Amino acid sequence: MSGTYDRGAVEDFGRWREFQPGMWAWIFHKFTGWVLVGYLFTHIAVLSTATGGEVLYTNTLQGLEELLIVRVLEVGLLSVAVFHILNGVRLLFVDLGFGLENQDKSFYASLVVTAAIVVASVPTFLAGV
Amino acid sequence: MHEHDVLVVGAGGAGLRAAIAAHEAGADVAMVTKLHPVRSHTGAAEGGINAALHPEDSWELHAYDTMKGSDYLGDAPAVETFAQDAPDEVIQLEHWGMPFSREEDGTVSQRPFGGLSHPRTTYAGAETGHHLLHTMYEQVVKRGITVYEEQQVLDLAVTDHDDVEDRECHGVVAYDIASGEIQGYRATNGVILATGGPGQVFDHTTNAVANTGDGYAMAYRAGVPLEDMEFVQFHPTTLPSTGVLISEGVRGEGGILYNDNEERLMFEYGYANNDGELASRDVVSRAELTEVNEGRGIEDEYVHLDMRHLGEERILDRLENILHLAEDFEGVDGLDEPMPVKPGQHYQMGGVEVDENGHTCIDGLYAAGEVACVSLHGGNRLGGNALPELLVFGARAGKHAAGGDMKEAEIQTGPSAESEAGEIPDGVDVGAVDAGSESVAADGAAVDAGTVVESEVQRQQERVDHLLEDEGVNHAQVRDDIQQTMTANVNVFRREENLKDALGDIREARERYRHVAASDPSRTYNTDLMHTMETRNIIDIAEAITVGALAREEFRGAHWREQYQERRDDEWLKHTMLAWSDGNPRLYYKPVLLEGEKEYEPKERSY
Amino acid sequence: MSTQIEQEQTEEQTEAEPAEEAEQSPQDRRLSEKKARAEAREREEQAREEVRDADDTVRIKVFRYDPEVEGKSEPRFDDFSVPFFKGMTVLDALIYARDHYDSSLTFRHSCRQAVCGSDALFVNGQQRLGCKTQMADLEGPVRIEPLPHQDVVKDLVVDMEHFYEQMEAVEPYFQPDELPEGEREEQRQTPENREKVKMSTRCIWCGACMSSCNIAAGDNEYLGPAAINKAYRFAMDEREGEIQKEDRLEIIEQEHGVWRCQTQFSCTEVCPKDIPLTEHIQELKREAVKSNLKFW
Amino acid sequence: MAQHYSSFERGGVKWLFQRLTAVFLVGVLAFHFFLLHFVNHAAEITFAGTQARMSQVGYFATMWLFLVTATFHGVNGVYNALVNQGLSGTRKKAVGAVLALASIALIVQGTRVALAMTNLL
Ligand SMILES: Cc1cc2nc3c(=O)[nH]c(=O)nc-3n(C[C@H](O)[C@H](O)[C@H](O)COP(=O)(O)OP(=O)(O)OC[C@H]3O[C@@H](n4cnc5c(N)ncnc54)[C@H](O)[C@@H]3O)c2cc1C
Ligand code: HEM
Ligand code: SF4
Ligand code: F3S
Ligand code: FES
Repeated sequence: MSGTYDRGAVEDFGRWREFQPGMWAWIFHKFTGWVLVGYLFTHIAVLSTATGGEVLYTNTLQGLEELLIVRVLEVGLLSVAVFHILNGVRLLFVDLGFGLENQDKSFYASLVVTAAIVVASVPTFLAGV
Repeated sequence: MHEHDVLVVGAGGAGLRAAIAAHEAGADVAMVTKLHPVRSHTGAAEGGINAALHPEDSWELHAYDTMKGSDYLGDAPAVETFAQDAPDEVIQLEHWGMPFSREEDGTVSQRPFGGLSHPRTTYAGAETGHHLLHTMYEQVVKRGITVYEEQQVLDLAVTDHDDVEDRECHGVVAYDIASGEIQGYRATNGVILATGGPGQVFDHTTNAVANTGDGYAMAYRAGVPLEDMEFVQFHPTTLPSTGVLISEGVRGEGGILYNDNEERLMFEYGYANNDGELASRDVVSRAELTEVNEGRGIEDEYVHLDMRHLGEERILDRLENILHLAEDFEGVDGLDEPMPVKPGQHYQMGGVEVDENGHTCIDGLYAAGEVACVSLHGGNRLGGNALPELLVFGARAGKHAAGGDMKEAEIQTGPSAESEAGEIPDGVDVGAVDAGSESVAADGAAVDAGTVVESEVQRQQERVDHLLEDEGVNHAQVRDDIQQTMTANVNVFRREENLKDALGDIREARERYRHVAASDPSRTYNTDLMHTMETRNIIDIAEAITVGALAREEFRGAHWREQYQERRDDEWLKHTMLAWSDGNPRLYYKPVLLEGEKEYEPKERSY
Repeated sequence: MSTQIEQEQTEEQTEAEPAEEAEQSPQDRRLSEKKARAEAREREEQAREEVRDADDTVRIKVFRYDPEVEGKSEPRFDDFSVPFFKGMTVLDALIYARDHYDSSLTFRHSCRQAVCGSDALFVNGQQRLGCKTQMADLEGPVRIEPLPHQDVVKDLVVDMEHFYEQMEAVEPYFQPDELPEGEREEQRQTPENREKVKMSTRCIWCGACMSSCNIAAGDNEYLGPAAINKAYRFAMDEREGEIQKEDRLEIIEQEHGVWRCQTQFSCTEVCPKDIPLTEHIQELKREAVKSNLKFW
Repeated sequence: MAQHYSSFERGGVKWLFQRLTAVFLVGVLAFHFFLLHFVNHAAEITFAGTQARMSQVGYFATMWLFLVTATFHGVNGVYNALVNQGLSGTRKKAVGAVLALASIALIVQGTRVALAMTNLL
């Protein structure tokens, strides 16, 4: 065709305001999944200090735990993990064909439950900094 | 230039069926269509497809019902061929996978329909036409048939012999909507017109916006007579703002029509004291309009169709799709309020004169579907008889065009089938504004087929260039005026003075049309240009309908005349024929054939 | 020739434009030009009046683009005021704007009753059929754009070719293992089986679902929800038989088939025919897994 | 179109495994978080504690499986996400290879670490 107009990726990013719940769920799931893989690699890297001896391992871990920023990041990790688990379960149900009519509600539920769990866990996570 | 054995113009039910049949007969066939096939208006049909499938039913009964419904203006060979072939066609559809509604034992369901002596209407939910259209398009895809979509055919490439019956059709010329190019299509065996109905001639119609009746006008200008154009069916319950059809089902279930005074109009004013709301389409349409004309309409436009008293449960169970229609297209909640309805143009019984094989009097030119008139529906069409018509006559036209082995047709076509000359009444001026410049195509007799197509391409190219490059009036006003005058003067009520007024308005529109031009200069997807060219066709058809209506001095089928409140069999058992005659329209008549394998004796109407 | 650059401008333009192109000269032509201008003015004037008289007017913002026309080759939005009436749809508003303000406003439409699938548009941020969307249900000004993720041909018209190709890639035609023997003998189908495929057969090829799907936007070869639904329609039809079903599952299991779907549900949300697309896609995934396990 | 494939060469097997690993991970991840943040507070982790836990065969096996499934699930998830965004051809092959190598490296390193945590070596 002689001249057609391809609105390209710019437009896609501009559309986030118009997303449906299912699309948000997808974005969040993706995001949380990536964070979790990222963490998995970091986690193993940190634990690798175990090969360098007992003292190094203990010091590294405790040293990290003393930093507020690490604690805050851990809360973040918790929220990411909880959401990924809950939404993951939601997706497993969707795969089995259950509750498709309520997919938006179950997504909202995942969000709310995640928030609740995270808020409830904050004291535990921040204890003793 | 594209070249194929058979070209099918239009890809609705009739076009698709014709293409499949031609393909099966071994021809190289291509479809040229203004819309992508699945956008065709066949998809809007809801009700069903009539076919005598049941062992207790028979084609004879179906033929008899159809003839009676036609008010004895159907031609027996057409009616009988139709009734005989319909069952095979329906089974064929089933074998192609059409999702018909089913009985418990897995067979196709059939339900009763108005005017039928046996429940013989097969259907697929409330969207029969949609399924029919898609099922056949699937078969076209399966066979790999070429489809040139979004190509608006502008005119036929026909030789210009003086005698219409010597002419030959060699192809068509189309406007490629996306690119703006003019394309020539040559057909070595035949061109089949299947362009559907002309609803846009009226300002209120159940037809699609694309239904501008291009096929009628193209065939007409090429010299093929138009038959019985005055027979237009109006549906009494359409939504005022869009023309969307509210099916008879609502009245069938007990829906009531009220006027502005909340009177039950069908009884209050005695339009149909026996049948009330269930009277035939014409009777109800006339009743509604009388109410409006006498000032008892709502907003001077429509009446109310109320189904609230049926109760939510029953409505949801039986009429759920109606609730959606009212909600989506009129913004009315049928559970809460009455629905506004008014009559709208629905179906054109008349059309391009063809025989049982879909052949016109021009060699190589065929027509099938709503655009054609084999004279199956005569003065009025029975519900559920149009879809099988698409199948039966689409298939026959396709096969014949592809050179398939078929019986000689019994119906005579062309001016030579004339029985009696007619006269266009004095004081009305019809036909081309400057007849003479309207010859068909250049020097057809002398030159070869390719050149006939080429020269038509040339002519259309000039026309399009002119419309694009020159300044002129917008067509929309012209089209609007035609639609208004047709609805005001040539709808369900037909009075001599009004018909003449309409012809005057049409004349004026023709004059104005000489100065139209598209104001969008673009060659890319120029819908302004498309619509401008369609308006030309609308003018020609409006005129043909009105001339027919003025000529036929009787009350038959859907055609009502104020001065002639009787069916006059002694004088009017004949078809109205209108031939373009290169711009000087000629009116004549052709006898009705009431004798086929069986004989059909006109009976008293009883509604 | 006034292809509106901006709606406001038209009037000045038509008035200012002298009858300058005199080359084809004759009286006739100038007359018709004059008439044209007069009529155009009349129509606009009439529209203004109607807008003024109407109890209510609505504003629409319409995406405009035409590769060939100066001032339109860079996309922009045009504003139109349209008199409102009860029952008015988005399509009605567009038609009014076209017929009264700018006849070059281009969009596909035909049936006006949600069966032809021509007028899927992006209205206030969602894929919807223009003819099936009541203006009263929308917040104004109503923003009307062509379907996202498809190339725009002009104004609201997008190139549907790719969508059609995907639809046709799933062998969208009935292929029974065998047909009944006798003449006029139909294939039997239980009412339950018909009920099962019923929703899937309602698709009108409008392309709204495909346009709404993020995956389809990212992966051009993804079959997309409508085509997969089409495959579902046949795979689940008991009249076709087992052999054919295997073939069908193979098609939808291809590289860019069902596994691409990430259950975003936006297709299901926007489908004007309420087809449970995600459900159908998921069922096919399970069918595919099941049939593959059989061979193990 | 006549031949039939009996293997899941078309994405089905990975799809299924992604779900199966997810089911497994639901349990293990919850257990892991709970154990190391609520039962034993993260700040109080010492090598000795870790060693005590890891030296139990059952716990060790669970954690190792956790590592493997999470790696598969996570890396396959990332790979799918990229493919869904239209990654194809050689780039797809390259990304696949890199991700596979990374997973192997992760599992090898993870196994080494895990072994170092036990008192077996
Ligand atoms: C709302 C409604 C309900 C109905 N219900 C029933 C029913 O229940 N039962 C029944 O039997 N009948 C019913 N009918 C009647 C029946 O549906 C129609 O008569 C029939 O579908 C017409 O089919 P067709 O193939 O002739 O034309 P269409 O389906 O209208 O197709 C016309 C084709 O021609 C093409 N075309 C038009 N002009 C051009 C051009 N210039 N160049 C190229 N291509 C062109 C179009 O693109 C289209 O593909 C109903 C009609 C309507 C409007
Ligand atoms: C604990 C329970 C978990 C559940 C129930 C779960 C569930 C799921 C599911 C069902 C998917 C597939 C989504 C789809 O393809 O549509 C997925 C994707 C993914 N998961 Fe998990 N998961 C879990 C844990 C983890 C962990 C521990 C990691 C990190 C290592 C992880 C990383 C990912 C990634 C990266 C994706 C891909 C996201 C994307 O599509 O971009 N998940 N998860
Ligand atoms: S599935 Fe629905 S949204 Fe998609 S094309 Fe069909 S009708 Fe349109
Ligand atoms: S929006 Fe796309 S991701 Fe799947 S559920 Fe629908 S196809
Ligand atoms: S105009 Fe046909 S679907 Fe809207």
